[in-house]
Amino acid sequence: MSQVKERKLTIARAMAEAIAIEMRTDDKVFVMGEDIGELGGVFGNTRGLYKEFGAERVRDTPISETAFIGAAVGAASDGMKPIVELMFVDFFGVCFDAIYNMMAKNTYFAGGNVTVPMVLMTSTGGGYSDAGQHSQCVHATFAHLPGMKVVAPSNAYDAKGMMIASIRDNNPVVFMFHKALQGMGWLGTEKDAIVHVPEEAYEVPLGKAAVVREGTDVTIVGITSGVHHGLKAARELEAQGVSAEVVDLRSLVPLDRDTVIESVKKTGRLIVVDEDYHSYGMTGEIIASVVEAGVALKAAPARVAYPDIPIPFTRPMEQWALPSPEKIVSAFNTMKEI
Amino acid sequence: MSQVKERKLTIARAMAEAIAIEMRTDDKVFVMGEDIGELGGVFGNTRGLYKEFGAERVRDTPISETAFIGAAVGAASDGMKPIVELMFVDFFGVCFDAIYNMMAKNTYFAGGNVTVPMVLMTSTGGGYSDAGQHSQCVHATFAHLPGMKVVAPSNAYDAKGMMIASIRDNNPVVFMFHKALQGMGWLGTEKDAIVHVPEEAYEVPLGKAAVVREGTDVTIVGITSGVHHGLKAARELEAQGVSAEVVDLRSLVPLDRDTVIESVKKTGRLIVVDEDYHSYGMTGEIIASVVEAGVALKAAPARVAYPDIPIPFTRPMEQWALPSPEKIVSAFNTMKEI
Amino acid sequence: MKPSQEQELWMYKHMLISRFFEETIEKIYMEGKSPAFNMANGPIPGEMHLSNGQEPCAVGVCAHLTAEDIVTHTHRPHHVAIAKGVDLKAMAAEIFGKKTGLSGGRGGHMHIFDPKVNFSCSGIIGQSIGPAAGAALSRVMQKKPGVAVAYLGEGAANQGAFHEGLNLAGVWKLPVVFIIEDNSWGISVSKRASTAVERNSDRAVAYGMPGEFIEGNDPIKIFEVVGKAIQRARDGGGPTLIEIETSRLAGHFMGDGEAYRPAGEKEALQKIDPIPLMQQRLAKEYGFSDADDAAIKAEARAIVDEAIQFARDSEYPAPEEAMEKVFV
Amino acid sequence: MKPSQEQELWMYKHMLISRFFEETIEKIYMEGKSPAFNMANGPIPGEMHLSNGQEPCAVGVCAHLTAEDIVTHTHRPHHVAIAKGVDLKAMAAEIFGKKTGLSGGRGGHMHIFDPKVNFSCSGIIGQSIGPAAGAALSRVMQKKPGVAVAYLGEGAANQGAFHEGLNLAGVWKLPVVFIIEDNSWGISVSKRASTAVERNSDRAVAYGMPGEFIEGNDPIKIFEVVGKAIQRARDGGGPTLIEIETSRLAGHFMGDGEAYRPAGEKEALQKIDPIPLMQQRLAKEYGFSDADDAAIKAEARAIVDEAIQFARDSEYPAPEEAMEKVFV
Ligand SMILES: Cc1ncc(C[n+]2csc(CCOP(=O)(O)OP(=O)(O)O)c2C)c(N)n1
Ligand SMILES: Cc1ncc(C[n+]2csc(CCOP(=O)(O)OP(=O)(O)O)c2C)c(N)n1
Ligand SMILES: [Mg+2]
Ligand SMILES: [Mg+2]
Repeated sequence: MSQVKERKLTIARAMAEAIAIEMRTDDKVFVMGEDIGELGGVFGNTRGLYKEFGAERVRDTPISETAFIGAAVGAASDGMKPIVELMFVDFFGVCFDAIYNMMAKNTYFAGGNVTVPMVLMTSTGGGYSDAGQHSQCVHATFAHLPGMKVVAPSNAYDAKGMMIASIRDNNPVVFMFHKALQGMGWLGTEKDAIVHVPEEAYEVPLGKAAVVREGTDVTIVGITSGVHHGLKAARELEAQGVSAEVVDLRSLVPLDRDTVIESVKKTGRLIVVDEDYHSYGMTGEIIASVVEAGVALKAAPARVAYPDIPIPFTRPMEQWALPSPEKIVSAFNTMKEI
Repeated sequence: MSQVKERKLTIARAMAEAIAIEMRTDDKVFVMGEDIGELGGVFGNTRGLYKEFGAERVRDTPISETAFIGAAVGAASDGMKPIVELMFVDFFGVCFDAIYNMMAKNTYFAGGNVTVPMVLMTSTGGGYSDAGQHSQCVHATFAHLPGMKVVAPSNAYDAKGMMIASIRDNNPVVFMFHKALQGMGWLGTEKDAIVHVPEEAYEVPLGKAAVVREGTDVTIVGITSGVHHGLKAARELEAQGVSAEVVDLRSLVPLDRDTVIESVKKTGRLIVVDEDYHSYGMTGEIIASVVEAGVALKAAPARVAYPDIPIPFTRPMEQWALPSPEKIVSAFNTMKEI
Repeated sequence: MKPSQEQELWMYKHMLISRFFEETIEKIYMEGKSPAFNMANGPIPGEMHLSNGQEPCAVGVCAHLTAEDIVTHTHRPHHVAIAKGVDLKAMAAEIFGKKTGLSGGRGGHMHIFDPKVNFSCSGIIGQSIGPAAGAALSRVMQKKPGVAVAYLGEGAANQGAFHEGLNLAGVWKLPVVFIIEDNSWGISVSKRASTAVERNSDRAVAYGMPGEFIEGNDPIKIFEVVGKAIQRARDGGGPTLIEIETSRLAGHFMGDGEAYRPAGEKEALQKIDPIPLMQQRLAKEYGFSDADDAAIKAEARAIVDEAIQFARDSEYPAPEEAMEKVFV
Repeated sequence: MKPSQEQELWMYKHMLISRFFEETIEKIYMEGKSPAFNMANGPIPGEMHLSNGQEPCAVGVCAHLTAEDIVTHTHRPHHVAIAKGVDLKAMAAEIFGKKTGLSGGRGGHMHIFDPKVNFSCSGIIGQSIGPAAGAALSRVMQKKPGVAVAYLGEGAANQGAFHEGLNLAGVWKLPVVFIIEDNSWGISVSKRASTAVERNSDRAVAYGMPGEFIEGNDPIKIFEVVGKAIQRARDGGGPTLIEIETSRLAGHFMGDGEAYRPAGEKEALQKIDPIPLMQQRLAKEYGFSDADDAAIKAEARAIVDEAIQFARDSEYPAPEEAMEKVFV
């Protein structure tokens, strides 16, 4: 794209802008959730919407996730396009049936005769000592269960384009945004997530990974925070004379296995990074997808994921447990050549 | 073990017997759930308990999973040892917070000063046309999240020993039993799951896989129904002159990676079977665990899992989608040698 | 608000269609399932929850609804689907798992979706509620007519979704009516053993909405009470909670031994089977003769037979179609 | 049931300890967080929910409890933890993330567990309820004394867990008391905008239990009303639901701009701050002098200072200890 004028936005603002654009052109689009009205969302991604569209279309809800997500399913099947917010993804346990057994499956149960065009947006991730019930990613928990698309941007450009694509999609989409990339200063901010965002509407297609850095020696695959760790690790590896390719999955469902496989075919080495828990997660899925395709590897693939422990509050423990560029570099340096 | 007299039990009866034994010796053990009282459990695994122990210790609950699983957490932390039943694992979405954010994490949040010695037993699996909200396995959904052990027997001997071990464990244990192995005629019965069960109390350790058949050419890894598909496939492969080793994981958490890795080191080939959904599941985890250990492979590993679709009701579709011995044999026959 | 004669006949006829449908399904369900009862076998595999006895809840409510109104239901949906006007042929075919079924066989008996008449259901207890509230909200926001009716069992009134959904409807004054079919059993657990109040309708005060309890499984009383609630919803007066005393004449699902039921309960309920009672009422009220009755029964039976025949004659879908309609 | 002078002094003292604790935490929380406010920084990172203003709910209830009784709380737990007798040094150290903390720093401020006094909490709305019911059941089954008290915010009364837990307690007549701290806000959403009834205590009828609303954030009234409920629970009379009108003098969490709060609301609440009111009451009732007040305040402050000093002086755990205590 040709940039007329740099217009750097945070992911939070990019999301709010995308929602506003769609709300202006499609009166079926509305937003529901806790504190998404006057407050503008705890993570800023609905800021300004209440003022522009009013309390009817930007609805604060009771703390009743089962009810309002269930209601979104009903409204979506009746012609509306709800965007609902689950404030922290960690809270999915109080309302997951409405998500995985209704939102995700009703279209199938109806043989395609009912559509559920809704977006469930939800915050993920830790790093700021919010402890074990407010810092999780649970990417795989959502991506494992069929019938919903699951996407997660790593920068504001993708956030806007993927939010617009999600709203326009005829299927339910879970839109995960990572708190530390949100551009809210009080959560710490990953500056690289704040990028130029065109004013107009555009879509970033769901289900397409992006090679965000090209390289020849190793493929680093990540999503949200993992992408930024990967990019930083790639810069460190460059200083070691190693050329790392970084793939931003962007979407967990549909999963763009081809892009990952093509990359590993080229580099022969694979490191998968995830802030979600280690076992039964995204890292295992990516590694399995590559090896079952019979890609020839120069070294055993490695993963840098959150250990299988509840997320500890105290800073020394939490920071130690999180994925990091250092851990990726070290994973590369200790790879078992085969 | 030296068998005095063959005493073949179904998994349902083995589970009920294990619970009864522990209830007799430990008055802290009690059972809660829907229809587990006079009815004896929809899947028979509490049959006889109500009569022996009465309504106080074998408590039918309202249809309020969040309340009674939350109550089990509170009771367990107060010195009791509740066994609670979530009738179908598919219902986890209405109560998962009590499970994954409390049951599983309270011990950690309390720095080990609080224990939550409870068993959550729940039925899994399909094959009898119970459709998309009553046929799921969601093994990985539970196993992905830290703080709970997750086990699932494939035969009555293991079921009894693992249930006793689960009740005696000081940690929360999710005990998954597959409906088609339960020995309830009305669900169809896998006869190989009905095996000799000693009368006395014994433990089968949690977190130890079992090599249920030895072989040299390929390792087939499964759990519950997958083990039986694997064993049948192994018999078919034997007819082809192929020697298959079959590993019954028995436990998803802790996961006995060593046993799997040792087996694949020997055979050089790996097929993972799971009735749970394909992506972001157990099959990916096992394959990744083997290859990241640098095990030398003769062929690309393969998986036979449930496709990423809601489980269809109609028999032709459901049977077509389920894992089967034929699919395992065919996976072996089409393996890409490397 | 009394039903007209025409409405009463409509109600009776749909009670008959429902009852004949269930009786037919009951028979066919057993095909291939004896001598050994195995749910997986026969032309209708899987769980089967019959609604025999609960027909008044279906017709007394749906008599007030048109196709544009929304109904959400549960794991026991046939009677209400029929009263709501779900295409019976496509529904029967769905229950048989045929390609001509409502979803091409993907959903089955617990997942009846017919968008033409705005009917849907869920097999998860309590999950009829949120979607109905949301559909009601949708009508308000779109300024389109239509009310939503969410059915649930009395057992479901102890599920969190009940509380959340009713509160949401109450706060937002949504045009939705909640109908509890109180058959006094949740599988083997009695209402008394699971519910801290005698009448779930008393719970309406917790949501700032009117609550009504209707005794006697009586379609006429149901018609009257529900009619007012639906009118109030249409007029912007907000939601209502109604509990209807009804009876489960069969087991929870087919294959249920029902040993937990007190001796004589079922026999007593058979004696107040709402269908003969309705026939007697029609006779008394309108001089409805035995010949009239035979005619309406023949009509109902023909509808059911046609639907069943259609289902039997239809083809199964190709197995690989399982992969379709996950995303659209 | 009036509190004795000793009990009133105990209440006042614990209100003071709580208030001083919160004021101190508030200051320390801001260390390292300016000029740029970043939650991740400073000696106390993460979210911080202060309980200033809600002290009466803590002391009026806990005055009736001993260590063996069970209390479950929420994301805003300090005041109640203090009144329940949680080891303040270990709690402060926990909030600082130190090795000497209650869990060695694993839990933090939203996960205060002290089994010595049977106190625990959860950061998930509504999840204080089920565990309290279960602990109460445990006491009944073990024939051990002790009641359970589950606290929740008024916002939590719209969560499904509320309904399910209260129904369970009602059906099983468990010795548990549910205390709603109604500070009229759930983050930025007012009770009025989220709740279909004026008073959550009216919801008690839905669970066959008594419901009480206590106005005025008054520790003495709370003591009286709750005392009866706790006694009833101890006597086998089953559960009670009590809603206490209280006030959130601070933001939802630290960093909350509170633009959503109507102008003047906070100032008006400051004027009825329960702590000076309690002091005045003690003066009127018992001739409690300024000197007495200074003495009790000094005592309270010393307790807080000691705890904070302990927390400051304690060491951080080793990072790898994160891997411990997942299973035990
Ligand atoms: C959340 C959930 N819990 C449990 C079940 C299993 N279940 C299916 S029907 C049923 C009883 C329902 O009772 P009620 O609501 O009274 O409806 P009825 O069967 O009497 O029509 C139960 C417990 C379920 N489907 N969903
Ligand atoms: C299930 C769930 N939903 C949402 C939240 C986010 N949240 C934390 S506190 C809060 C407001 C709670 O209000 P209330 O119950 O009145 O307690 P208060 O904060 O006033 O003490 C919300 C919505 C949560 N922690 N858990
Ligand atoms: Mg019922
Ligand atoms: Mg509040």
